[in-house]
Amino acid sequence: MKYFAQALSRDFEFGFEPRDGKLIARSGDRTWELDFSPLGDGNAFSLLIDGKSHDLLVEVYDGGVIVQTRGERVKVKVEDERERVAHAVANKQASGRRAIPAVMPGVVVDVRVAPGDEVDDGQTLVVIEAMKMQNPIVADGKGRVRAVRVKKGDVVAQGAALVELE
Amino acid sequence: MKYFAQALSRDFEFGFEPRDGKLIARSGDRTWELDFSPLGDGNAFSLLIDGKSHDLLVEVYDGGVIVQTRGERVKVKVEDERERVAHAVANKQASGRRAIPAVMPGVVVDVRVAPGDEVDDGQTLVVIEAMKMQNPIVADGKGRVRAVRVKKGDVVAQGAALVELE
Amino acid sequence: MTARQPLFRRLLVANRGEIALRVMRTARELGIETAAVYSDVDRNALHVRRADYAFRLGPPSPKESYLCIDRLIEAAKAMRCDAVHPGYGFLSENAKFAEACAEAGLVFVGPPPHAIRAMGDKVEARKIAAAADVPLVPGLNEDVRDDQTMAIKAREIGYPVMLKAAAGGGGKGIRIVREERLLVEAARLARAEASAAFGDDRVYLEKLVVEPRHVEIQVMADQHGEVVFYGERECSVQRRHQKLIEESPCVVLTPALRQAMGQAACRLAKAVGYVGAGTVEFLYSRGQFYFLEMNTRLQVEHPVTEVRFGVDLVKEQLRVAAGLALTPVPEPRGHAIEVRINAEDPDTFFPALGTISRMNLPGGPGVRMDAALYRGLEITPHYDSMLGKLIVHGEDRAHAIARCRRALEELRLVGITTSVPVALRVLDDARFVRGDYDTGILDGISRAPAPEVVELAAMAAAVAKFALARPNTVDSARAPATSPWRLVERLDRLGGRAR
Amino acid sequence: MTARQPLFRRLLVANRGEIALRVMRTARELGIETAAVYSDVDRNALHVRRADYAFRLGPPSPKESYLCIDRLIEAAKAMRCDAVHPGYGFLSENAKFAEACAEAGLVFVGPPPHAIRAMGDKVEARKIAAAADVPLVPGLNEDVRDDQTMAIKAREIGYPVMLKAAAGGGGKGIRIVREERLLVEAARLARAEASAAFGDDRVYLEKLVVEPRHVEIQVMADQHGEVVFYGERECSVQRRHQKLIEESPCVVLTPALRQAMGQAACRLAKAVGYVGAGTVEFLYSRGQFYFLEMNTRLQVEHPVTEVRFGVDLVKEQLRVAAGLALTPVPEPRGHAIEVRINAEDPDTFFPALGTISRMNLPGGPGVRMDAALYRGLEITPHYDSMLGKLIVHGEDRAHAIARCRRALEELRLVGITTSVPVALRVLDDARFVRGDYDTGILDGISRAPAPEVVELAAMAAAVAKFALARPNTVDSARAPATSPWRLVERLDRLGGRAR
Repeated sequence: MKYFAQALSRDFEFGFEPRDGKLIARSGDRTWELDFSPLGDGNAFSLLIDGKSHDLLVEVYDGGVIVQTRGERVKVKVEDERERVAHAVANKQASGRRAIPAVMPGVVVDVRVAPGDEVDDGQTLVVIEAMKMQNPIVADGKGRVRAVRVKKGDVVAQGAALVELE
Repeated sequence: MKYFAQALSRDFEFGFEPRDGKLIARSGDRTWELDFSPLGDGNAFSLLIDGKSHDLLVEVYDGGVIVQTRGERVKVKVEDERERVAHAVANKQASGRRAIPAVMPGVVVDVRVAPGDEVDDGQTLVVIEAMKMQNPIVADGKGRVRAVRVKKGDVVAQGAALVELE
Repeated sequence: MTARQPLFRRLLVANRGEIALRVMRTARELGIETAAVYSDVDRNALHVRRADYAFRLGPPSPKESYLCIDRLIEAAKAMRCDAVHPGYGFLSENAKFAEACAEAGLVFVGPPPHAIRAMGDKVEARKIAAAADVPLVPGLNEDVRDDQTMAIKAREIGYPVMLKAAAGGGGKGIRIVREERLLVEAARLARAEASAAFGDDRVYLEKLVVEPRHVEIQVMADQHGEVVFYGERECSVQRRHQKLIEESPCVVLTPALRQAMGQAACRLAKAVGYVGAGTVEFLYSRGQFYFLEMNTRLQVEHPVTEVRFGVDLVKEQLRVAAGLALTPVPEPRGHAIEVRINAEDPDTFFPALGTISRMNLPGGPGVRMDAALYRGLEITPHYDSMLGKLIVHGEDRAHAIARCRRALEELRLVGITTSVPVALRVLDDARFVRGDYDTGILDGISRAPAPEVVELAAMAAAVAKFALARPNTVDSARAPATSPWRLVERLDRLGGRAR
Repeated sequence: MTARQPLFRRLLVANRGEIALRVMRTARELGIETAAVYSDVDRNALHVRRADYAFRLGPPSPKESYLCIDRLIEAAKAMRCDAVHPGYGFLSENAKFAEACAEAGLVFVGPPPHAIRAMGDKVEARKIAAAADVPLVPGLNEDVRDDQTMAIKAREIGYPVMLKAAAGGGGKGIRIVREERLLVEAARLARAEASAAFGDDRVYLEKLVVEPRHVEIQVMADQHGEVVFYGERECSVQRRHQKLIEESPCVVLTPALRQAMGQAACRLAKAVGYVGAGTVEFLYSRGQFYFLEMNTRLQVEHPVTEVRFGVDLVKEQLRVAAGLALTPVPEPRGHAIEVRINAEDPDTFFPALGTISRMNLPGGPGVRMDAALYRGLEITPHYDSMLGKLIVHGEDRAHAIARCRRALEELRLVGITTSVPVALRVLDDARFVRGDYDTGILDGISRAPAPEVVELAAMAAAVAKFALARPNTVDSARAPATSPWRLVERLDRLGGRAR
């Protein structure tokens, strides 16, 4: 079975195969010998790739995993062949609208638009306060406000839809 | 319900009672106001006793809990009223024999006695090696060897019965 | 030396997080009992658990807890304290709090109220600095509330200009304006932030110095009129006007310039009748330095000075507060660097929330970690995003940089996004390594990991998904007692499969 | 300074645990790649995870892993290393290993084989020391295998006597004999331990010096015939002849005595053509000092010297191994104390096993932690019981003691019994605080916690049982995401109840 990973807009494809007590990884015409050793309750593991040692930490987040190594932190979406097929079908139903999400969690301190408003690229839609900093959330392009999902005083999670544009 | 605790051969008795959102502890004619706050997966908690702060770690071991605070580590046996009655009944069935336990985990490197041997107080029965140190396990008094439970090369856990004396 | 008779009997630490813990560490070493305060979300915080006494202030909102003067005085009285250390942030630069402590018979470990007030008002501070012959950045010494007048004044000073909160500090409430059309909105946001953070919406205008380096002098003054300085710290690596990396010494300072800045800082401290630890911040640009502001408290980055001089500044603060004379300033040794560990997205610098589910803190030679982290700690939006500080000490700057890199690579926090990747990229940056940088350095730093790191992460995620779904392909004898297979379920849930 | 061209390309660290990690930290700071080796139980150890490369040696048994010269040379070749650091213990004082490295074209970071051999044989070492005018303890310069002859010789020297492994070091294989009737059994055990630990069962007899203090000199020699010393370390707090607490400077040493001991140590190093880091151990008693042995490796307690002198001894080792000249010895500053954290029962000193389920390591000013601990680490009986070391640096001895106490109180390890309580009681002991102690100090230290601590523990256990069984009596809003109620089940199981 093949595994597909996507990280920072790059696509990767890997195959894995146990052989003589070792694990062989393959990507295109490259191969590696792996030694995978989990520890803790599954959020850490040691991976030797051709004898090179990597200490890895893994967190599951909405839609993928976050991999940490030597101070770097990379979000990866990973799926196997079967899942890829299933996801492709689901994605066909995606609509044309777009939601402007909260790029950080915080408290809504100002809502500057109402349904029906025409907005410009970069126009402030909502202001969120987090850790004493006020952060304007702006339109990602020209458009019309279809719906406003929050009101002043709301506490919003990261990624929560604030305003729908069309 | 009363709680009985035994630590380093001292006996303690406590009663607890929630009152006005606080927890009152009582022992004899002394009382304290407690604020108990667990964290982690139950192996740590913060306890305020009349406003005095204690950071406590708890491990369950065979027959009790180990409480850690500010570098000290105390083994405590704790039971409530109902358990105390149940244990008292069970203890009536205790036998007269005694087992000499491994005071540390390790590998048995020598067995010096056989069933039927008469032994003196302090006589070496078994030698256990752990972390490169050889440690003689000695008789706790005069007696006769009833059974030898280990042989050379065995790995033994702490507290495991090595030799039975009578 | 541990005094036989402690300097104080019991110290209220009117703060939270790493600084509360750091102050308590010194107090404990001096035989002074420690008293903590906490808001409801901080009930299990390390500063509470490591204190001798603890007192609940109220709900998480700072106004109802760590900013509530009445509750803090009540806490000090209930716990029978005789002194109060304010830490940094919160009420540390609030003259009313210092006064309230004095009225309650508590020794406030900080400068007298009039010095806090004078330096806390940025307009007033500039006047005093000018009178004390401390060089200033060209700017406007008053708040202008009329939009049109402000626009005219800004044009006079010349763009780019900065808007700064009069009551501000620590970079909060600062906005840069590069064009006139953005001035009004920026002023509005700056006032709103200033109002929220300090309860005072006055802002003032200042010229933006080009290629500025942020260099500050650590001063310490006793109650007998003596003032000394502990060299400088360079704090030019900043994002969103918040410092990220600090170092000492500053590579571009000549001994003569260092002496001139130090003496200017001491003149200012004397001019306001200063007592205790304070920091005089300067902008340095092309051989010139300009007074920025004076922070009338212990600074976040004070450990940089501590490791280099072999001194405990909190201990000095407590000694001075108890009326003792200053101790002599030791000779500095080697080079020190501090990296702030912030809970924030390393790309956008937005604050991040989360719960720490696993952590490994760095150790070994020349490494100090000041943090109040523990497994299970939840990072909430109520307070500052700084989780802690890594401080390293090396024989020279190159050694300190290498050591800092090594230690940062050792630091692991699962469950929270941090600024560590950015700090690592700064330490690798050629300009930083040369020492040839200014406060704009972060603009040119890559926000993305190296390509090979991305490939490694992709392979790691894929092999984890593969191997954890097939426990028998990895040596199960090695698996620890706590099962790692919980991840399988979570990974599978992502994949839409149910088992 | 970080050399542009690293001293070596890739360093094999032929060890495990905290010392392997500590060596790698310096290597990384010097731009040298690191290569780890591991036995099966150490697959997930930090020294493996933090290395650049890793190689499996074999099963847990030391003979099949960390003591197996052939496998180590194979590892060095497979990972294409150009140098080998042996750490301490294992093969660090094995001349054959040093020779095998040289034959394989690897630089051995340690002294030449002839120096290891000469100092490793305690009988030979005493001869060389005597010739170099280094004072000796009265004793027997040869191994005696005949029980009767040994008894006669012991009577000549006078009881109490010590039996020491000729190939020993680090206190292993040492037995004190106070009466003749115990001599034969003690010799048998000593030979068995010596054989198991060093593969050499020779033991020799020595007079036991009264009220002895263990004081040692850190030397460093380069390949150009220069030898320097970095002051002394006092290591008199010992249990089972294993050091527990070390400090520097030694309170009873006068400058003249320090100089005399340092020069004696340097003479010995020169006499054997020494290269690299070494420690000359002395017994000090009432103004006199006697040569004990020379350890031809980095010592466990080397950080005590490092923090006081502001030096990295592993860096010096690597520089010297690369052929560079010694760097000047800096002036020492303040006072340093190290506490070893051993997995052992604080009452009986027997080794303990377990799995670390929660940990908090100390931090803040003047604190260094050298350990390779992580949550989930299993302590097995295969290797040494030392888990790590806490090192503190203070302005003077009283400050260092207070800081050490503070830091030890911060250290929390759940799942393993440690020697920490004993160390805390030593730090509180009046004789230790006065500096008036000898190697017998632990005999007089209480093994039991204070009565109020016992009562606190009893109440804590009781309230935990009460409150955790009644989740509604504690504020559930505060409870963290991971449920604490698992403990309830375990506590209830103890009580015999099932839910």
